[in-house]
Amino acid sequence: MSNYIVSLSPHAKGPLTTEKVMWGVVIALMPSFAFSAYYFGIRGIVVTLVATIACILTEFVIQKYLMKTTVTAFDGSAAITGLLLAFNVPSSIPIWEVILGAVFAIAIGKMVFGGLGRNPFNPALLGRAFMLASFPVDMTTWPKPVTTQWLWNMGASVDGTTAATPLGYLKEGVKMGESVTNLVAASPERFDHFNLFIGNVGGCIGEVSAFAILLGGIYMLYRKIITWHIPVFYLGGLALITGIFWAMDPTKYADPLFHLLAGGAMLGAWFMATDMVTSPMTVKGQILFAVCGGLLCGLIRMFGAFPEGCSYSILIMNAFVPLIDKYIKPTRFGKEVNYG
Amino acid sequence: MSYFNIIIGSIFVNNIVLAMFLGICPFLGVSSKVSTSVGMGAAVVFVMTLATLVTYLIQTLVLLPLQIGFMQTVVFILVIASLVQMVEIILKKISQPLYQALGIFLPLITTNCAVLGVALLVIKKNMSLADAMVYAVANAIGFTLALVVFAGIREKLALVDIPKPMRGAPIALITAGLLSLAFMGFAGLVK
Amino acid sequence: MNNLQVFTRGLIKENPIFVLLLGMCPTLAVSSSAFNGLGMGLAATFVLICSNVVIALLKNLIPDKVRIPAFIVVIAAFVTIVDLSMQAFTPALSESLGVFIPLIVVNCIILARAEAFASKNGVLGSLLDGLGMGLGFAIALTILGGIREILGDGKFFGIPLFGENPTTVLLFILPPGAFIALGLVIAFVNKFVKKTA
Amino acid sequence: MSAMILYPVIMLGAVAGIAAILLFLAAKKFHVEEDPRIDKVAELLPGANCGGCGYPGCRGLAEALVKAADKGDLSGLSCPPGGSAAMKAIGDALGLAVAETEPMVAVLRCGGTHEKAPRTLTYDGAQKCVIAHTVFVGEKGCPNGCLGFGDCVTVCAFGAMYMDEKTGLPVIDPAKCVACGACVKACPRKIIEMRPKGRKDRRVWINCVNTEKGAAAMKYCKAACIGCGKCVKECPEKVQAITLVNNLAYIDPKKCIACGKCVLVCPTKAILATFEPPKPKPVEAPAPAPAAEAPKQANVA
Amino acid sequence: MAKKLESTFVNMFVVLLVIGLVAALALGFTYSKTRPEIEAAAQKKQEKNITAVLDGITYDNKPLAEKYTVEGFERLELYPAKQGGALVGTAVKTVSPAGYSGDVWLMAGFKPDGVINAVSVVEHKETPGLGTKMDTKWKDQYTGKNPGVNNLKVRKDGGEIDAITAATISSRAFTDAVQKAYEAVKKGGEK
Amino acid sequence: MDLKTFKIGGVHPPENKLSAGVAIEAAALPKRAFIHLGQHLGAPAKPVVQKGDTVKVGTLIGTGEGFISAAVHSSVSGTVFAIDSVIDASGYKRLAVIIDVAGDEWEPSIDRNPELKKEIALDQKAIVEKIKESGIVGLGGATFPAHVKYMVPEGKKVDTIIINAVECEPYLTSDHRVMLERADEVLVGTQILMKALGVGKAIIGIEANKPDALELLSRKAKDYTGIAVQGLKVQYPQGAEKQLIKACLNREVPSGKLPLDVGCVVNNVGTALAVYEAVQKNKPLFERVVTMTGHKLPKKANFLVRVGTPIAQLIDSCGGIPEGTAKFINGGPMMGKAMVSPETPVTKGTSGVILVDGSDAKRNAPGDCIRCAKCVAACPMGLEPYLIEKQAEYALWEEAEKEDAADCMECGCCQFTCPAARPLLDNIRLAKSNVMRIRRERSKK
Ligand SMILES: Cc1cc2nc3c(=O)[nH]c(=O)nc-3n(C[C@H](O)[C@H](O)[C@H](O)COP(=O)(O)O)c2cc1C
Ligand SMILES: Cc1cc2nc3c(=O)[nH]c(=O)nc-3n(C[C@H](O)[C@H](O)[C@H](O)COP(=O)(O)O)c2cc1C
Ligand SMILES: Cc1cc2nc3c(=O)[nH]c(=O)nc-3n(C[C@H](O)[C@H](O)[C@H](O)COP(=O)(O)O)c2cc1C
Ligand SMILES: Cc1cc2nc3c(=O)[nH]c(=O)nc-3n(C[C@H](O)[C@H](O)[C@H](O)CO)c2cc1C
Ligand code: SF4
Ligand code: SF4
Ligand code: SF4
Ligand code: SF4
Ligand code: FES
Repeated sequence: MSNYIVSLSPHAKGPLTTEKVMWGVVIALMPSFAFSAYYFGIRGIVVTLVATIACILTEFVIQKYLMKTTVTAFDGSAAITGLLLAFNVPSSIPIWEVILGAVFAIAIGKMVFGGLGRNPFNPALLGRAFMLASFPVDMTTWPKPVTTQWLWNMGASVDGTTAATPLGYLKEGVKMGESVTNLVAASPERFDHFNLFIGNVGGCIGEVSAFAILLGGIYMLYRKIITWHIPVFYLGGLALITGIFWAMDPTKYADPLFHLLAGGAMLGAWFMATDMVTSPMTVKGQILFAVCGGLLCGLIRMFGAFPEGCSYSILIMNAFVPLIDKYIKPTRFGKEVNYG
Repeated sequence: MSYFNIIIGSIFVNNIVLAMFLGICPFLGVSSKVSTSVGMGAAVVFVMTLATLVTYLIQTLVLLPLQIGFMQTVVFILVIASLVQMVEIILKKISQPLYQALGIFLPLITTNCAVLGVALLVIKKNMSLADAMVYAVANAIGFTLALVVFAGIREKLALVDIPKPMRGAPIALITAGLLSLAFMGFAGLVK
Repeated sequence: MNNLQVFTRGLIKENPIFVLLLGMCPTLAVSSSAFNGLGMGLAATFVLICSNVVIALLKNLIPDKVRIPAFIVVIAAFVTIVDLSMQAFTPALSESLGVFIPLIVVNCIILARAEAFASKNGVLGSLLDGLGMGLGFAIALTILGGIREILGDGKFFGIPLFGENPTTVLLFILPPGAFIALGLVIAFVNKFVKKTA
Repeated sequence: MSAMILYPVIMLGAVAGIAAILLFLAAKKFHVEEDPRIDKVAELLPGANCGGCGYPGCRGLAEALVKAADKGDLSGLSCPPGGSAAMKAIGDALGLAVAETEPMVAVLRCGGTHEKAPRTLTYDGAQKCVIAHTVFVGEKGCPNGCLGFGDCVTVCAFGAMYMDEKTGLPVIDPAKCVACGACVKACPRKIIEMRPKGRKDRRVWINCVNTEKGAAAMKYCKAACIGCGKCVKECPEKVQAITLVNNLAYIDPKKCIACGKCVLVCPTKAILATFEPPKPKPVEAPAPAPAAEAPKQANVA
Repeated sequence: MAKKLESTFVNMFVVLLVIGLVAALALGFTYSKTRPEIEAAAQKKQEKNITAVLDGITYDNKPLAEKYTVEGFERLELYPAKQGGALVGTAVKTVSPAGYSGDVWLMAGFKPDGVINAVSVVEHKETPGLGTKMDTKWKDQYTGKNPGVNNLKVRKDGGEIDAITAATISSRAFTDAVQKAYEAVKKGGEK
Repeated sequence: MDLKTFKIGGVHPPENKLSAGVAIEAAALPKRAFIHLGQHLGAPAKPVVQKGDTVKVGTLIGTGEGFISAAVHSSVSGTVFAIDSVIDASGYKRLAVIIDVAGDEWEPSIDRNPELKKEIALDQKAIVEKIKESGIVGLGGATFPAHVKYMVPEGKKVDTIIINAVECEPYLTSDHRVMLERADEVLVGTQILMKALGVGKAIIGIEANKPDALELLSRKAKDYTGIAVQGLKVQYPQGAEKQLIKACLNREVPSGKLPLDVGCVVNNVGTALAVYEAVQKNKPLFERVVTMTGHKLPKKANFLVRVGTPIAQLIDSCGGIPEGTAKFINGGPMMGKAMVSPETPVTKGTSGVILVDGSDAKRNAPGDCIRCAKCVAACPMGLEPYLIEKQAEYALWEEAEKEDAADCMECGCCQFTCPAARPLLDNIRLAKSNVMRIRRERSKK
């Protein structure tokens, strides 16, 4: 007899595999990568590659030598973590710090729980939170995006080209008691919505261009890797809270569109809040998760110690995901009907 | 507004468990199920409020006038221990359901440093009675929040194959650390 | 079990922190430097020895029903003595350990040893048990404090290891670092030490 | 000076006294009847109320222990500070010292190794015997034989089982097996049997549960019991420990005297023994391999 | 093993009482022995800080003994240094609540003309490695500046103080505390 | 026509209806037929023939005993060779009547005249009795004895019969061909069923990917009172009865209840045809249409096959087993069973056989669940497959019960869609059976 295969139904399988999902996200991140190369030069590329390789390598080593299980380090999820981690740091960050961040993200953020799919928190964001807490100086020093001579920016001297990010500038200014109107007047290019959209502002490697991120987001929607709920409701929550305060006092608070385009909100909404491993399983849950995340992000931006609240808002909501999943269930067929 | 600050500050910014390291034992011990952790949380709210009130009064009405502040530790722990035990005994008698829900956690609370810790801290911080009460309740809520969130995560991790050496305490501690790292995002929300 | 075993048990095999997981609050809170850890450990050791001995002496005089309150009073008394002495003689340490000195009272290790060992054993055994457990606690705290201090502050017992202003992994002296470092150390113990012990 | 001593004394005396009185009164007035064993067990626990057991305080564990004792099984409950000493004392107090019975051991009853019963199908699905069992006969084609996905190994909490990659069959280490019966329950094909350890660790059993007719069974497995009945005849007349039902021989462990004679006559070598069966008068049969295998298996683990 | 005392009410009461009494006695004794030391230690610390910030100024009084406070600056303590009865300097224990994590306590020493003599750090909870850098050579930049003349603000806010990198908040708090101390001296001096 | 569909979940696998254009053709008679006595849901039939007996086509060879059971008739003429265990698709042996075929002699009572017979002579009760006698079981896959559905308990009221012509499974085309070639018989069959329950309304649900059948039946249905044809959007598992009822009538069958509870009875088109033949032509159920398909199979076919014909014989008539065939699916790719061997015989439930080759035959290697929530979104029952799977893995049956594991209808959408290739349904079935066990044990107490 010739060893026929026996299995239970279903025998058909859908088009997606974990690898396709993950590498699809990597592809979706490429526009942002291209923009970051354009704005931050070779240094941006180097940091991104180092982080990505460090993540994959960490996962490989842990799986192969510590856990002694099947190696899935090349399924793309570690690459995403690396890319997103790099996209969340300034391009001037010392290389060894990025490597440490990557190791933390994968080792502590993911592998201690057993690997892909088991971690409660978003590894890349943990890596970033870890770096922010550990190397606050380097993590908050921003090189200016260079649009010319980008090849030579490799070893950009930090002092010469630092520039506060729009959010940092805003927070700093507001803390000083300056009104937003004055701040905008003093530095209009930072608040120019088109500049923000295109990415012609300071910031982390991959977060500057809302446009590039949107391209990636649309690609992921098209490939059915993500659904629209989380990004839309996250940004909606952010716009809502910042809009309310802006409407109350536009001299003290920046406008919601600025908040949507500035900082990591776009990157967070499209790529990090959507991390399926660390977001709720039901659409209702996802909406709750995303709205709360957006609100939190706005609150941290406006009232917290950090100029940027996006990563923490997602991390905090990650913590609530199990509770959301426990109490928010999908609509069961035939459970809520009341007939005759 | 300052009550608001105390409340937000104690629940989120300086969470008693995640930032101040009080009450870690029950945090790690009674957090495997969400339902239990809610019960424990409720019990802590009750006891912490009561204990802070009583010890605060003893401190200001007895120890300070007599200039025997150094008796604080001994007196407080005795008072708290007896108080908790009495509450337990009474609860068992008057309401079995309430006892089942709260009472069973009471002994655990006696030797939980969160209660004594808060009682000592309000004295150390020179709070007024009202502030102290708000502080106690807020911290108890902060404890409950951390506990319930943590229990949720642990319930989820219970359905996951954690690598062997990490099982049990290590993964619980690391998860708590990551939770604490996430909660750093609340920094500065109140001064 | 001979006396030597009673003593060494607490050091490794039943190390209160790494193995029994007792007294987590002070462990996490005061292990931000090796010195703090050692100080806390020694303070706890003192209380542990004294209370163990006293309780072993008194065990037959204390009726069961008031056992716990009686133990607590004894322990609290010793804790206060330590607290006062530290305030007098090592004010800096006392300040940095803060409220965690009085909180030794509720440290589970102490009551646990009183209950589990001292109330059932002789004076010498109880003394050794207290000493072993206390030192185990102190050693663990010092190790943890050392790790966190070196990684987070670039120092060991306050001595700079990497020059004046090194860039360190600050996280390790922040609260999350305490949890994570302890978790990793326990995992390490689980993987490599427990098997051999 | 005097105040410094006097006030504390009065203070503590007062607090302690009041506490004692109040507690005593409260205990009297609000006394609730409950299972006295809970108190007894709580006494035996360290009383650290550390929560290390996962229960809310020592009393919580005590209650759980008493409840578990009513079910007759304390496994899964433990007290980290008290350690095994405390647990032993509690076990004694609750009268759970297991009544001494004949020591048993789990025994695998399938000889369908890769060699004897080669795979003719590939199962592609959740790697669990319970599931494979519901789908089809198994990769070997034997409707009764071991499926080889090791459900039994997974449930053994004592590390007494492992999967032998070479044979595709699980192996039980009799030295580690505590006869908890978990594997017996887990096996969907009832291949594992709990049998008495036997005097001097000598036991004999049929290494097959196949009930198909001999010819049919031999088609897929060379190690099957074909129900030929030779062993029944070989078993000493006074003993008669072997019965043949549904083409399958069964050795009653209560009757078996572990002489090992049947082992040698089985044409498919489907009878195993833990000892070397006595060599019969010079026969062409070589030293029976399976018999030698069993103790060897024991050593491997 | 000798028989345990029975749990009768009298036994319970007496034992607890006796233990309590003995403990209280022991504590009272310890306290009476350590109190002078504790107070001395506190005083010594204060003195050390005062001496440190009055470094270079010769005085013959005990500033600690002449502590006074100024209306409007309730939390500040001023210690005048006198040489032959004439004011030669003032040490001010000052505080700013605007630190990264709460109060920053400093001791600032002023010459009578308002020029800063030295500043030392008394107590704070800033992040190790960041805010803690205030207690390094960094603080020497204050020496010789006169808050009445120089603009005591960090550069970011238009002043002339170089902030600690990535710890502008702590630097601000530091500056703020010194500024307050200066104002208190000015106000107290006029009185 | 406006297309309806159900509301939650569902997937759309590639349709692959390779044999849709191939007309139904009678398969050759087997040399030896293996007729299982348990071809239906419920207790197997009791054999009423013995070795050596001669039988004709349509002779009763097994009687259904017990409430849920069905009679079995001979599909060939010849002599009974043996009554013995024969492997079924799972490879386990089940009792079957083995008949050596000789000629093709039918029971004379069977009306072999192909003419359409419209008038329904039998009354309500006689119809149900006839269905029972004829051994009709549901041909939609579940092989549920058809007469049981028509013995409506007191107090329940049925107002609509739904004819399930959805055939949402990929590959399969037998229902499609039946509709095209036997439309009138199906419609008369439907009227018989309506009469059996005394209801005035029937809906035939057809998915939009069969426009020819939709058009034909819509046109013909006008001649029959009370029958409406409903077009449906293409979405798997529209053919599942609860989903179909939801789509056609927007009624939701409550968890744990039957279609009866919302006033419906659902039957497959093939069943309707079988009912027509039984009631009007006195022909028991012994043959059915079987789709033979597979990308590499030289000839795709829709055979009218006698029950008991070895599948290998059908494959041979399609050109033999192609090189590289690794799996034989009895039924559709979503719900069918993989067979251990092509030697197994066709049963009343065999709607088609798919020969699968290469990588299509193997599942992807399972990885860890990445919590993508696709399974949750795909589940038409609104369950959380990922969670139930985990609970099954950790044997948490009570928790699985709380998560409504018992409501799973095993449609396979979850596993189909899972990018991590989790064996979700394998484990959910396990959970389901354990939940059922727990419930049984509980009800005993
Ligand atoms: C973990 C952590 C600890 C921090 N600790 C301090 C601190 O002690 N003092 C301080 O001024 N800022 C602290 N910060 C705030 C940031 O460093 C903040 O970016 C900085 O104070 C303002 O930026 P700048 O000083 O570069 O202008 C901390 C930030 C983090 C993430
Ligand atoms: C997931 C699923 C898909 C189904 N698809 C079909 C189908 O396409 N056609 C069909 O007739 N029955 C299908 N069924 C069976 C129906 O639910 C129902 O049992 C059948 O229509 C009843 O008719 P019958 O008893 O005449 O077979 C499906 C069942 C399930 C669970
Ligand atoms: C025990 C039992 C009793 C049933 N009774 C009825 C019934 O009285 N009426 C009915 O229409 N269907 C009845 N059914 C059939 C189901 O509704 C359904 O048609 C059958 O299980 C196949 O559906 P499926 O193909 O969707 O799985 C019964 C099924 C079972 C298992
Ligand atoms: C849509 C999508 C978003 C993702 N976002 C992140 C992310 O923000 N951070 C990260 O570390 N991994 C991300 N991943 C990769 C992967 O899911 C993640 O590493 C897991 O949390 C690891 O278990 C993402 C994957 C997908 C499909
Ligand atoms: S003995 Fe039973 S449970 Fe064990 S692997 Fe074989 S079939 Fe599975
Ligand atoms: S599961 Fe129990 S009976 Fe089976 S081998 Fe392991 S210890 Fe023995
Ligand atoms: S197989 Fe069950 S759980 Fe999976 S999608 Fe279908 S109904 Fe839902
Ligand atoms: S579809 Fe698969 S990977 Fe996605 S959540 Fe469900 S089980 Fe997990
Ligand atoms: S040491 Fe804090 S609760 Fe146990």
